[in-house]
Amino acid sequence: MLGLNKKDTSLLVIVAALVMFAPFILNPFPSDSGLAQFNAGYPDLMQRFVIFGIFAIGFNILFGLTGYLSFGHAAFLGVGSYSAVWMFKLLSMNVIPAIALAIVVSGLFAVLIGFVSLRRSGIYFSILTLAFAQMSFNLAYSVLTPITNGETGLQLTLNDPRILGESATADGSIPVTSLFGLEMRSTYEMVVGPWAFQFNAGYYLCGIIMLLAFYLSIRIFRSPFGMMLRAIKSNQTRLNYTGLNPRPYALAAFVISGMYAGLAGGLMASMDPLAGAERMQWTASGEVVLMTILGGTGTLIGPVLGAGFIKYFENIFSKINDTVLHNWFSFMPDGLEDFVVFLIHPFIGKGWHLTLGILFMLVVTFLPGGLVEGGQRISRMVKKKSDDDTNAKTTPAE
Amino acid sequence: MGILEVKDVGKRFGGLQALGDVNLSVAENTVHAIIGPNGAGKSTLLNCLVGKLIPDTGSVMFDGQSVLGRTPFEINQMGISRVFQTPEIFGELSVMENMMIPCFAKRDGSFRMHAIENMHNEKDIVEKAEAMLEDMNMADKRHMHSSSMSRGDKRRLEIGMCLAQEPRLLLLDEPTAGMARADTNNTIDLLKQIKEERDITIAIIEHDMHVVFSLSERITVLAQGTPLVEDTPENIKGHPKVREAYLGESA
Amino acid sequence: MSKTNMTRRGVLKTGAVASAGVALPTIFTASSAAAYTNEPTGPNVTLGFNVPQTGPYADEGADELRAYELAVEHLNGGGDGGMMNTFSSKALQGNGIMGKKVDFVTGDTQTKSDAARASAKSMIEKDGAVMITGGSSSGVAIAVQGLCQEAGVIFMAGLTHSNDTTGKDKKANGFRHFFNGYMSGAALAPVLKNLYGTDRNAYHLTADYTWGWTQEESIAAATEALGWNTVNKVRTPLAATDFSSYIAPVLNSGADVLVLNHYGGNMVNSLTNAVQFGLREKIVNGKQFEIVVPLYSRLMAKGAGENVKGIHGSTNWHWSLQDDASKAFVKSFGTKYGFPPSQAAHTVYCQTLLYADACERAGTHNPCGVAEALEGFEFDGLGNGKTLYRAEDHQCFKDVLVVRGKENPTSEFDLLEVVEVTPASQVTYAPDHPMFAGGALGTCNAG
Amino acid sequence: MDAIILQILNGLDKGSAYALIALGLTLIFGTLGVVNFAHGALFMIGAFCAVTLSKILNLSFETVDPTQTDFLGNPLKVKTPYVMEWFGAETGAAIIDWAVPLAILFSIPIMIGIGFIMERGLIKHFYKREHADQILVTFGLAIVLQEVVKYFFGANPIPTGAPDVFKGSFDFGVMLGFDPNAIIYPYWRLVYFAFSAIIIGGVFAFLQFTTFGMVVRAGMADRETVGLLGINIDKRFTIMFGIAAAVAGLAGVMYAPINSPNYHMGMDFLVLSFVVVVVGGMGSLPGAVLAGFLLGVLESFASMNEIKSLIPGIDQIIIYVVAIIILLTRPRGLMGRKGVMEE
Repeated sequence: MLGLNKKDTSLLVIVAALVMFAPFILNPFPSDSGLAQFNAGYPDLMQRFVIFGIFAIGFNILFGLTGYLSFGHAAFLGVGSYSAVWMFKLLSMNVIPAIALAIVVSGLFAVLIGFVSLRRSGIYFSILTLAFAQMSFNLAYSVLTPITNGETGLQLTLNDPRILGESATADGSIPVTSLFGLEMRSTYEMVVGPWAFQFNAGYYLCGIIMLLAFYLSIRIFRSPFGMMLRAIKSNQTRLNYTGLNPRPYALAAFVISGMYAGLAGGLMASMDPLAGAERMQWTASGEVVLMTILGGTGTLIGPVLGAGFIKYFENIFSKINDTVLHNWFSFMPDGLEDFVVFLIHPFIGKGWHLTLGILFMLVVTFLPGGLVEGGQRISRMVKKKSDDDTNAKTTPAE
Repeated sequence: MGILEVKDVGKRFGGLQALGDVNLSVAENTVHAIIGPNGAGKSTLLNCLVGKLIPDTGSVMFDGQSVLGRTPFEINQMGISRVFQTPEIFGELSVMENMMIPCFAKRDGSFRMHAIENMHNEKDIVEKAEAMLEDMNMADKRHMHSSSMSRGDKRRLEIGMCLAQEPRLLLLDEPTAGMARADTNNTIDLLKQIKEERDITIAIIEHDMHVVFSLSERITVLAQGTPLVEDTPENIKGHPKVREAYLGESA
Repeated sequence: MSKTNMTRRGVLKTGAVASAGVALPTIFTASSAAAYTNEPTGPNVTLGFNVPQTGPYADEGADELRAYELAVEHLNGGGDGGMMNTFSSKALQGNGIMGKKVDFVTGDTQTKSDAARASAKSMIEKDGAVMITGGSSSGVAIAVQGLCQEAGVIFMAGLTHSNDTTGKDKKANGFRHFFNGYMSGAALAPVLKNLYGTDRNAYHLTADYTWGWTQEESIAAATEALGWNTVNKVRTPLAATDFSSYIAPVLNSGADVLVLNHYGGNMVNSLTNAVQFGLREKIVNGKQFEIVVPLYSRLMAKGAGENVKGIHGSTNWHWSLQDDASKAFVKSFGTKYGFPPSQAAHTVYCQTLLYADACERAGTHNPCGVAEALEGFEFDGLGNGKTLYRAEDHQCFKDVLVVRGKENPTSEFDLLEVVEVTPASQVTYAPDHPMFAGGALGTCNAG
Repeated sequence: MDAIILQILNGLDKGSAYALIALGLTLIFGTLGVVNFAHGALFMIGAFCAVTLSKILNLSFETVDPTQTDFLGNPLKVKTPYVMEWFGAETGAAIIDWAVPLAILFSIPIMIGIGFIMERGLIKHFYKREHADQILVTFGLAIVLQEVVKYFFGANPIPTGAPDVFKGSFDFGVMLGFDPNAIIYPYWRLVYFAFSAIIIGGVFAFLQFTTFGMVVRAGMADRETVGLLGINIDKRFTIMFGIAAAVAGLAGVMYAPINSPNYHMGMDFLVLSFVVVVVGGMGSLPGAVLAGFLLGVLESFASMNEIKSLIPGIDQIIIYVVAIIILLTRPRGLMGRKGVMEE
């Protein structure tokens, strides 16, 4: 289907189902239960899951296929965000031109940086990309403030021109981002007993774009071009002596992944029209590297899983505080309750970094292929078990 | 006029004169061996032919066109393929994929953005790669990870990949170095078969005299960066200068 | 933690189908079931405390959280009531806000505008918070203030000192109790004049981002009005850790006062470096060389250790103040946590009380009602003397403290001493002052 | 002229910190080929060794002083450090005053121990893994180390002063015939410079003149051959890791009085130290040191007002601009060896 083989098609279908039903899947706990803290099915986080998923999918096209480790990919995300917000300020609140400009500008930026950086390979390439991104960040934070609004980040104001839209709504507010009138923030809430499921227009737009991006990445992975990229990772010498020029292939991959990052940045700005310089900092570049490795470098679904994993911890674990803990363990006797809370305390709330750091180490030590390998191991175990079952049934006959 | 004409090629590395006034002519559809003791400049010469090094002086013409100043992939596209001393293949790719890449290079040139084309639609490439694997007796290994093959098989695959590009000149850099006797003989047989079946010129750098004398039609002896003699294998065998410079030493 | 049904503008809410277990979508138009975003319908009301819990300002964030928890305790009638007893408005009963028990959720801003907005959004979308408060830097405060305006909830800013928060980036739904760069300059100038005279040459080192610039502009303007000459204004990168190469040329420039427009880690390092270079022992132009740190924070001053001794700056509040309100607050905070509160803790405690009080007086949680109750509100008894929440820009006008690093501290908290309490009238400026121009409050948004 | 001399001094001082960190990093990263994102954390732990020792020396007992009150109005509890009680007020105060230099002795065994544990317990399993995996695991480790320090010491910087004799600054200007105060430089920074020169010299001498060093250098040149000689490379790697950790730690200890240590100072230096190592060239110790000093000096020059007014914001990006220029003109950095981390 869609030019994909059976296995890829079923993967795409599964991902599509997960994206479509995410508001249910991510909200398993009734909102009045103590575990509701773990629910992730609210619009902002769901949007972040898919947007960072796009970012990581794009990064994986470069890193997973060619092996070129860019340490400055956040620069493209930032540039995409800035372009999109400028579009909202100058043109209109429709997200389509904003996203389009984000992709184009980040693509151009990627051509420039990629052309220079790809003259070197290995760690030298990584440091070149890092240097470009850090330059962008430092300048965006200070000297380029007229374009980027520096520390505060680029925001919409009531006196933006918005030539195809309105500067301010009738009631004097800043207009909101929309897709031909469908407001990105409009949410349909479905209350079923103690559950409240939220279906947000912005999330579904991001989700559909993520599915397209995911589909495109499958096509790239399976295409002759994808094979050439893997050949670059495998043996550049042989590629050269096979009459193929690795440079344009690598540059094309770099630009494609830069455009993915720009798309992610544009979508971020479309969901929440603000573009901050921190989006370009090396820590942000490092984050997408971590997402990709954590999920499984070079696998199709891995980067999306890694993105979800990290964003979940950032947004859910950081919000658990001692009061919440005391609520959870209130069934215990007082002394024990305090003791348990004391034990867990360093790992939640302000300690979410610690938990994440420990999990990084555990995953990479015990699952060399990342989260995807974890999934494969589980499915193998399940399969083996069912095989054993069938064997158990068939062997007696022999 | 040979298909490959090397004229007065010289190359220095700092104080060391690696090549000095090398003249060499390889005639079309022959097997030409270049031999010489260690440090004679064989590899330097080879690297000058494929664009890895640029000679300081002289010219290298392939089929009437200069190769100097061109990058390895450009020279390859002109019709020169190179087999390395240790097999250079795409270790992380399957055998079939390894074979498809040169087919793409032959058909599409050095770069083509076929990013969303489906592999299944590339019927001509698939057929050609499969035929080539058939020729190399590797069809049964097509789904193997190429890095997990034996060295002999890797060599066979590498030669196959070079042939898939239908080159006019095949350069072999000590193709049997480090191989067991059986593998060496297999490789010799393979090369003989290639020579018989295809219109192809082969230039071979080799240490193993057994290989050299069983394959080549002409031999150039290189010593201290300059060609000593060039002649038929029979004449080379008995040549006093060669014995002195090369065979004598090794004997 | 219980959670209420939340609704906001743009939310299309289904009728709650209780027993059937199946929701039948009923589409509502813009006028949704609730009157405003996250209208609390249950017995509780949820506030969102959004502070830096990781990153360089984590300690300030932790102190803010302590103060928030204390404020919630007092609002719900627990503890000794703290400043609720001294507060001039007596609307608060100690029974939550309008009889609804106050609940809170916490989040981590990471001192990044993105993360702060994500955290605030989750409070609004997931936890149904009706008010967001917190922050320990101006960039974050402005970013979150913008978000709250769009979402239709009240934002009570925490520690944010940039003129822009209530200047060009002011918002109808945002309120600031903390003082700002202009006020620092206006408060410091007379003290500096008394101490160092009118014939001085100032050298500014300024953190190269928006807050630094507004601070530099404010201080330079205030000191130049005294007759001081500004020798140079040098911008330092935010990421700088070693300021030696910026400090080394100061002595040679002919300057005799160094103004450090830095905050947080930057301030600690630049001050430490300046003292290391022995600047304070030098005599330039026949005068003792002096260093000024316009925005002081005790928590940060601690990081600079002995280097703060004798150095002047301004602060929003200090625990050593002897008015009843400050004493009550220090007592209740100190008893609970074992150490005195910081100015960050004080300002967020005040903000929480002010919000609750405004709700009581307005009789609603509706942001527009609350905003109306806060606008032009005059109060006393929160530790800063008589204070006005100005309607034009939602900035509090109150006394500003000029402090000095103490020579002989008696404890690790006893770092600063109050030199002067500059009265509110001296730090008040017109709403259309050029340093604050360029923005508009807009209209309040109830979602 | 005097401004230029001043900035050269500054640059050398900055550079010596960069060089020390890069030296340790290049031992691990440039020669063992392990991408160690936890190296900054080692530097930070070194600084916190100084903090810890000074805290230990300041351990106090409390006596109630009824004449003073604390912030709640209760009688003030005055703290007296035990060392002052044991050794007398004066000697005790002197010991506390010298906490940072004493911490050098204190930190060496600790840092080597941490290095050993890190290598044996974790890094050892990652030699044959991809660089990406090394990044993930060492980054995770760096976060964990940093959060542990934050848990015990808080997020704010902790002042850790140099001994009183090193306070104040030295007037070079008078010595060179300039006006007084034209070129002054803090004593402690001069000490730092001298200290790093000694450490760098020590590491080079160690690698140059000991058998161990010879094997290591041979291993750097050709790991396989050394392995073939039957030399136990593994054990030497462990020792190398210990040395690298100790170098980073010492850099941190001595840095504590320059800037008050905080838990994220390692991350602040991490990116920079990678840039320094790569600009120096992978696998080259002299390259790392040279690049450290070069970038330090250039950074100092870029922060001069005269240059900043020519190119606004240049001091924000100078390091990266230089890195890009060097990497584009010299493919393997200043002194890099071929084939190290180029894939």
